[in-house]
Amino acid sequence: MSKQKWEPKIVAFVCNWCTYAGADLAGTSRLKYPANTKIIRVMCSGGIDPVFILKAFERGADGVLVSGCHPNDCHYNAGNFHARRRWDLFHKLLDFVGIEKDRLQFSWISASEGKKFADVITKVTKDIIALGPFKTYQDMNAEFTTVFPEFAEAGNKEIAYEEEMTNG
Amino acid sequence: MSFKMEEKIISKDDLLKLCGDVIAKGHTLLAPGIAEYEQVKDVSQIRLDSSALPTKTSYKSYVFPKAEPILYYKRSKSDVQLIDVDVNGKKIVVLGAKPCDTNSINILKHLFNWDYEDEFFNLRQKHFVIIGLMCSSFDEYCFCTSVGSSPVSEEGSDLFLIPINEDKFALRIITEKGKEFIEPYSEFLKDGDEAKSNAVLESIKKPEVAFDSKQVHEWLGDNFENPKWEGIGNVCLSCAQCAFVCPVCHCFDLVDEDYSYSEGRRMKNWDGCQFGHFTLHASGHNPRDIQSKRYRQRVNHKFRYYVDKFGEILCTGCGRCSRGCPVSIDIKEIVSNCKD
Amino acid sequence: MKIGVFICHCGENISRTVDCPRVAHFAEGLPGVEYSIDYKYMCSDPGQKLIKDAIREHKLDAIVVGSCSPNMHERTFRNAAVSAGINPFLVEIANLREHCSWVHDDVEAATEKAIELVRMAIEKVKRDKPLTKIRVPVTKRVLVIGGGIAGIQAALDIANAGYEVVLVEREPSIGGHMSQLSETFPTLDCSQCILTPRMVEVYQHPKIKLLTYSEVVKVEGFIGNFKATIKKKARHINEDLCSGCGLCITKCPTKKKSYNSFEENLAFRPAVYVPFPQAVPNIPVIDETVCMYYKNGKCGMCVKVCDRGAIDFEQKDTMLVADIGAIIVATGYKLYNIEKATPESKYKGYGEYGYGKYRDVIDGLQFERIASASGPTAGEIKRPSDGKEPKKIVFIQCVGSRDPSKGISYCSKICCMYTAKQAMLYKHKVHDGEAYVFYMDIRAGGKMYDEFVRRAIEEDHVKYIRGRVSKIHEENGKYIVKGEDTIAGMPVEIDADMVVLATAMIPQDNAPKLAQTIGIPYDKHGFYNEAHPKLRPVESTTAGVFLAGACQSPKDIPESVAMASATASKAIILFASDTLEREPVVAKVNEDLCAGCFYCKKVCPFGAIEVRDIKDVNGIIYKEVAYINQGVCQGCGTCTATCLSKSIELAGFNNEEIFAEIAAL
Amino acid sequence: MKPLTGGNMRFGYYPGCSQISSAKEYDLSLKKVIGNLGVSLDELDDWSCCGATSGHVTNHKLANGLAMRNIMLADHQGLDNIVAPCAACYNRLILSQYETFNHPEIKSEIEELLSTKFEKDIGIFNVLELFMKIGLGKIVENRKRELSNLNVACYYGCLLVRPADITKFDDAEEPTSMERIVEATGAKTVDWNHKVECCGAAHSIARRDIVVDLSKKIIDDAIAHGANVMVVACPMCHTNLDMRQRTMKKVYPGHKEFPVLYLTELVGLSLGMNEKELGIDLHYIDFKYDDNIIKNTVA
Amino acid sequence: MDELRNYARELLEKEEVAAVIGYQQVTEKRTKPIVITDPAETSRLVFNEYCLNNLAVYLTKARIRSLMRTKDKTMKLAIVAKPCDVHSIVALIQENQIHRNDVHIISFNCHGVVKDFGCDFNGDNLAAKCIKCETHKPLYFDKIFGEEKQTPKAGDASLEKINELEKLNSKERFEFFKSEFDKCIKCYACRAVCPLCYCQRCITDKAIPRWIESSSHQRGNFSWNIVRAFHLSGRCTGCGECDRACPMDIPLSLINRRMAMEVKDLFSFVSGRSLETPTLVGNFDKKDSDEIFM
Repeated sequence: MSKQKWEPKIVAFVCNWCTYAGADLAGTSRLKYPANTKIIRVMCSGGIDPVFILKAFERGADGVLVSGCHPNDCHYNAGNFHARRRWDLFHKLLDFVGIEKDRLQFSWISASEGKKFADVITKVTKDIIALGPFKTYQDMNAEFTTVFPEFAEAGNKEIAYEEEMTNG
Repeated sequence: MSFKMEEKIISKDDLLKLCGDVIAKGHTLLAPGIAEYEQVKDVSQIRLDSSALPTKTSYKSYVFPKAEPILYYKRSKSDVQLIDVDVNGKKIVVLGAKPCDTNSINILKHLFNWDYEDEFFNLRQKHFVIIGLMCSSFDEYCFCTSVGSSPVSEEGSDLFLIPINEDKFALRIITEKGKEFIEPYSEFLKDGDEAKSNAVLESIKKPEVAFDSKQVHEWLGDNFENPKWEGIGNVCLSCAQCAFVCPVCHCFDLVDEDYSYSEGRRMKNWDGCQFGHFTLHASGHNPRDIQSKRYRQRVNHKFRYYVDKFGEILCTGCGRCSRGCPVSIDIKEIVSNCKD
Repeated sequence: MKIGVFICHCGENISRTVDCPRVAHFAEGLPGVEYSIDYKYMCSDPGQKLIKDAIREHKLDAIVVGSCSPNMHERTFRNAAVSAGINPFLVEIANLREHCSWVHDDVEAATEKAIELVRMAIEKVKRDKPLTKIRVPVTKRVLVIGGGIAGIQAALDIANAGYEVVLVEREPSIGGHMSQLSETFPTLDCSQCILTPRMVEVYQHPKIKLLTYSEVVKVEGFIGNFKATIKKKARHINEDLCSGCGLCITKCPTKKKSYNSFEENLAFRPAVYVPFPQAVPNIPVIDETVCMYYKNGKCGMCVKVCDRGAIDFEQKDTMLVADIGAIIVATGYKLYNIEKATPESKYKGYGEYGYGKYRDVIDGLQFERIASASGPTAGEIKRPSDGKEPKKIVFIQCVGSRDPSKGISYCSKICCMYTAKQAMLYKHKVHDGEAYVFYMDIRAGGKMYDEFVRRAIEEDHVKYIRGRVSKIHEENGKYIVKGEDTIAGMPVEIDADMVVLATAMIPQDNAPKLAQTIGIPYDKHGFYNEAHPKLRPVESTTAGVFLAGACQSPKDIPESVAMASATASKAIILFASDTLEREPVVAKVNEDLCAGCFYCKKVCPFGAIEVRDIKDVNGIIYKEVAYINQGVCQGCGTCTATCLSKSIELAGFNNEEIFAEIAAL
Repeated sequence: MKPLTGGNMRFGYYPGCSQISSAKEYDLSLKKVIGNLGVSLDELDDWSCCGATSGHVTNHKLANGLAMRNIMLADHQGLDNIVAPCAACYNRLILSQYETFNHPEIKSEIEELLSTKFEKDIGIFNVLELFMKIGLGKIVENRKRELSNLNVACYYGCLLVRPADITKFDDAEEPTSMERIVEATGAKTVDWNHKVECCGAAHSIARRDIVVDLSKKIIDDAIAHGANVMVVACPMCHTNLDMRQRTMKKVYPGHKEFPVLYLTELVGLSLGMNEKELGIDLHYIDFKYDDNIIKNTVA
Repeated sequence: MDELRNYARELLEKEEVAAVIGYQQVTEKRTKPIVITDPAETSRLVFNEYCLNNLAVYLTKARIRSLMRTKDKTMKLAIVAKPCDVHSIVALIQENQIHRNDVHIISFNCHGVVKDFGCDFNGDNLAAKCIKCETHKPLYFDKIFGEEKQTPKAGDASLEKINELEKLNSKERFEFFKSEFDKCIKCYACRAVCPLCYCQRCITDKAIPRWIESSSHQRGNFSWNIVRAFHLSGRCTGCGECDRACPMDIPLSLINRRMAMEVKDLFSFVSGRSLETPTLVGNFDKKDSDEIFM
């Protein structure tokens, strides 16, 4: 596999009513932002499970954004308030176990904040590029290295192969 | 095996030099640490203490890892491609293995070669060299003598150490593999006196025999439905601590683990029979639905089924499961009660 | 499973930056994809036909359309799929336009991203389950909360269409703020003259059940099937017996113990009172806090004079429960308290204006009462402190509103108009008086509105000064108003006899509490949020709850009435069919695995989660599990993320589907 | 601003230039009174100008840099807060800190300038806040005499409670905290109109005519509302209201001398200290607390 | 001791409770749990400094719960609980796992327990949870025994460790936890002993979708331990049983404690201290911090 310039992989979990619509507005306004972020739509920021974030890291994400409606603007009244408490705790937990704070970011973006969406994506992308690839997490694929190095090699071979496919 | 045992003497310093060489050659050297058999990076780490109690875990995971991939797969539009895992065995030397651990691989060997030869296990096992060390102490959980072993058992060791004095060990070469291993170091060895070291072995205080394994075997056969089993599980919390620290428990689970939407691998992971969903069927039915049935299974598997199938008790009497049990369940006590 | 992938060029909107044929080609090579194609306009008739034909020809089970945002054409493609025999929920949209082609310039990067978005949609659609819409019955009765002009209008419209209405008013009489006004802009009609007939109509309408002096305390259920609990506060007057003669009021000896809130505290009222003479219903209320009987068990003058025996000191609050199909919230507004701020107050007050300290500094509603013919001064303009006629009066606009430093950024909208009206009324009544208005801008959008303001300036010679007032202080009975004339560029000082502050409209104090009771969102000020600012202005985001009048944002009377009629028609549309259809995006509990911790119940914003008992063979409860009422659930999924044992799944967005999307990144 | 943790009664002290010159008596009385209430002030080591000169209108960077240098010192000297008795110093310090923490570009500019990193938010208190933190109960407890024959006009001036969004302390237009402190001494306060009006401080030197007019209005309003003494908490205000009365007498014949005290001096009087101890004798307008009417309180 | 035994026997004899969950002595310095339904067995009950187990875990076990149900009614369970174990019971009541009326709490004035069986009871061997304990008298109980006694003084090593970790940078902390979690063998003893891990099916046992990789490799171990810690955030009452149960000596309660500190700091909430305070999870305050949100 020819070594290309590394591009961060970022996932955004966004709520259907505010941030997804805000992203739509960024589109209709033809605002430009980096193409690294892929959106996964859920109904409400209250419905995003922290395990989704761990999964995303496991699947090679270098950064994650979680975004929903502003407090008091939740389409479901209170989903984002529950989310806020949850994310505050989860963020602190990840920080304590040594995951850099900027790997997981949060925002409130309303349906009318297309500009903010573009700005946030640009900022997150910039932050993640500054942090570099999330090797500390991705390297955990290379388990058993201590006793059985052969597994690590085999495992990495497969991962390299996957990247090739992604790059078309 | 018709190998004839040889009795040698090695000084502690020379033994450590030998160890240094093993490490220098890039082999893995394991020695009992505080909680587990640790990989020795520096010989100063080594404590050859025959009076230490068994470590919290055995070295089982070096021959039967807690999780290992057994194949890789890749889905394409219409089929699935399988890719083998390439296992290259690496020499592993265990120094100072407890007599209650030394035989564990021999016991496990039956299971991994019964209907299907487990290449992963066999390859690693082939590269294992076990240097046993006589054991000079025991606590209330030890019961090696009840399962046909003893603190001075050489069974399973390739080489066996008996401390003669502060800085000398008698070294017994038990197997061909052991001889092959020690040959390059013959300069360290002097001839030993078997009678003298036998005297040391005999002087060791050994745990009292708590039960007769033959009687237990028999009782288990007749008492599957015995009301004694009921309530045994009341306090058990259904973790697998006992199975995972056991040197001979070997249940495993096969799990497909996806890397991505199209690729992944199949993993062989440890499993434990005390987990509530261990025998849960796809239908939702679980034949061992309550803890007492699970505990009955554990005892039967160890002291009856395995014996019936392979002629060996699936237990080395190390007492690790009891020592570590968060609710202090003592297998010795339960098995001792397996009588009318 | 056979999946079809359809990549739309959207003319050039997508294909300009996304290599659509390459995306389609890539998709074709993915596991499970049977058919993949790109086309110029997927949403056009030929495009839809292409999808339908492909579904039939290739016997597809599910489709992915790479196109514009699902908010645009998800419905279109779902309908196309349905007509070709696929469940509409086995259609996934990859948003290649708004989220990709329009926001990226680089063709390579955009195409890569498009490929990944399509791949994620394919992985999701593989796990999608066919869903069917949910049908629920409708109770054809409306609860109108608030009996001001908006509530009155909505109630009458609905009742006249033949449906039942329960109208709940917190005060002893309906009428709201409109009944306090003297005259209305821009026509200067007498407010009460146009309002009172409508109030009576409500009272007499056979389809309207009027509950005054009552509050909604609990709302359960969901669109078409609400259950409302209403607390009817004790009037201590038997409504069936009272004839409204008013003798108890005239004879009550406790005349000056409490301020008359209808008169904006400019007068007193007796312990037994009707808020105002035209009150509907014309039945008094006994104020327990001041009535002598409740103090010392003595007096009882009202009992002696009432020949119908309608006084009932023992009367208790009662609870009524009503089945309701739709709710119209018309709770109106209050005025910003412009007194000096206290640590508890939400907004900063105007200590510099001295409201609450100087008796002749009053707010807009107080002036309405002073100018009203039925008010405390019988319509004569007198200042509260000494009853003298003010010869110089200053009106200050935008007190509180448009002032983010005090906490309110919005324009209160009606103040320009009512200030002009009040200044005009003053000039009509005090011919030799001088009226000044300090303003920031004049916002007089509306039919005949600007003409009205011009009239105040040009015909009635009200002096408009553009600028803010910095300070008011009293000197020898005069109020020194210090301000700035920004047009002249000079400081101004006016020694006024009276100052009227056009204070901002803000939501009622308990607006957030009521919103929580009903389950509707509100903004940071407490105004209720509409579902969409442009296209759904009278609906709340909670299905079946509609918003009328100033509870949504500041409004004048015609706007409130228009909004009320709009909510009425929304309710009537809802009642046009006997059952309701709703999206099946709802959560469901796996009862076997539910651990019964009920965190889901705590987080559910809609109260959709109930406790269900699981019993053993002997009928003894051995487990409590959560049960989600599919009719109430709105599908936010907060419960699914909160559930520790992951025993709840949200249909259409279940965890397996989301994990598949993550895996496809 | 960070709330202080209970029991921590250690305050950093930033005197500022006036305290060691024109307002010596303010410094003197502050230290005496605070010490009497059992609280110590740790004077910043090597403090410098706060930037409240013409600096802050001509050079933003300079003004912020000067103020932040003192805040940096506080941080380095392990202080959590600074008491700045001069309203102008208070305003500069609190404003610069606000700007630094709320504008990343200013922050990096100032950090570069001072070669430091700002992380800790230092609490900036004026004298009113200081008394509030100490607790009015302390004054009441330690009161040696009740100044009940004084009718005090509390004058805040322009900077003590402004800008409200940043000081987050009391109402900017209708403050009352000084009244509460004064009432704790047993004195009465008057309700008057000019408590936050401008005294003309900015023109103190260049346009004395403006100062005299403005200060005269303030004093007259206080007298009209029945005050017999005025209390201030800013050296600038004091200069204009006390010293300028000499010019006032010339411009407005018939102007009667009206005593103006520092808040700390008033509190000191109630704690039983005499005029000399508190430096009241240094004022231009004499003030002598009339011993004949002193009522000894519980003590 | 006799008081306790007599009391328990009476409870059983009068059929006020279906069973008594308590401690029995195994060796001089070791006890183990016992579930008593036969009044005669109450003579085995003990309470001393070696009663390490948090018996609240049994309140949710199906086998024990089945003892409560007779043919026609539901009976109570009696439980011997240290004041700290009462916190767990409070949390369980708040999470609807048992009703207050269904549990009969027999508690003690507690002055601490040893850190491990076999140790002598003194300051050096005090269990970590006892070092920081503030509840020597139970907050809720139906019966209380024992005199109030002084708890030995001891240094708080786990707090020191937390402080030490906080000083490290992200990378170093990650390495620390990675190597600690690497030891994990997924025996789930931590889950089994935790009174608040009562789910019938833990999410780590769910295969579709696979929430947490069941393999005990670094990544699977990491996500298991993170999710475990997160699910206990704001719920963990700090009984420290996970630490004690872990055969690999992973300092599990370190994260739990750190999160509890965080929770206290952010939301002024401590789990299991009051039946009236709303739980942290499942509730919110509009004034919760917005700090992390852009």
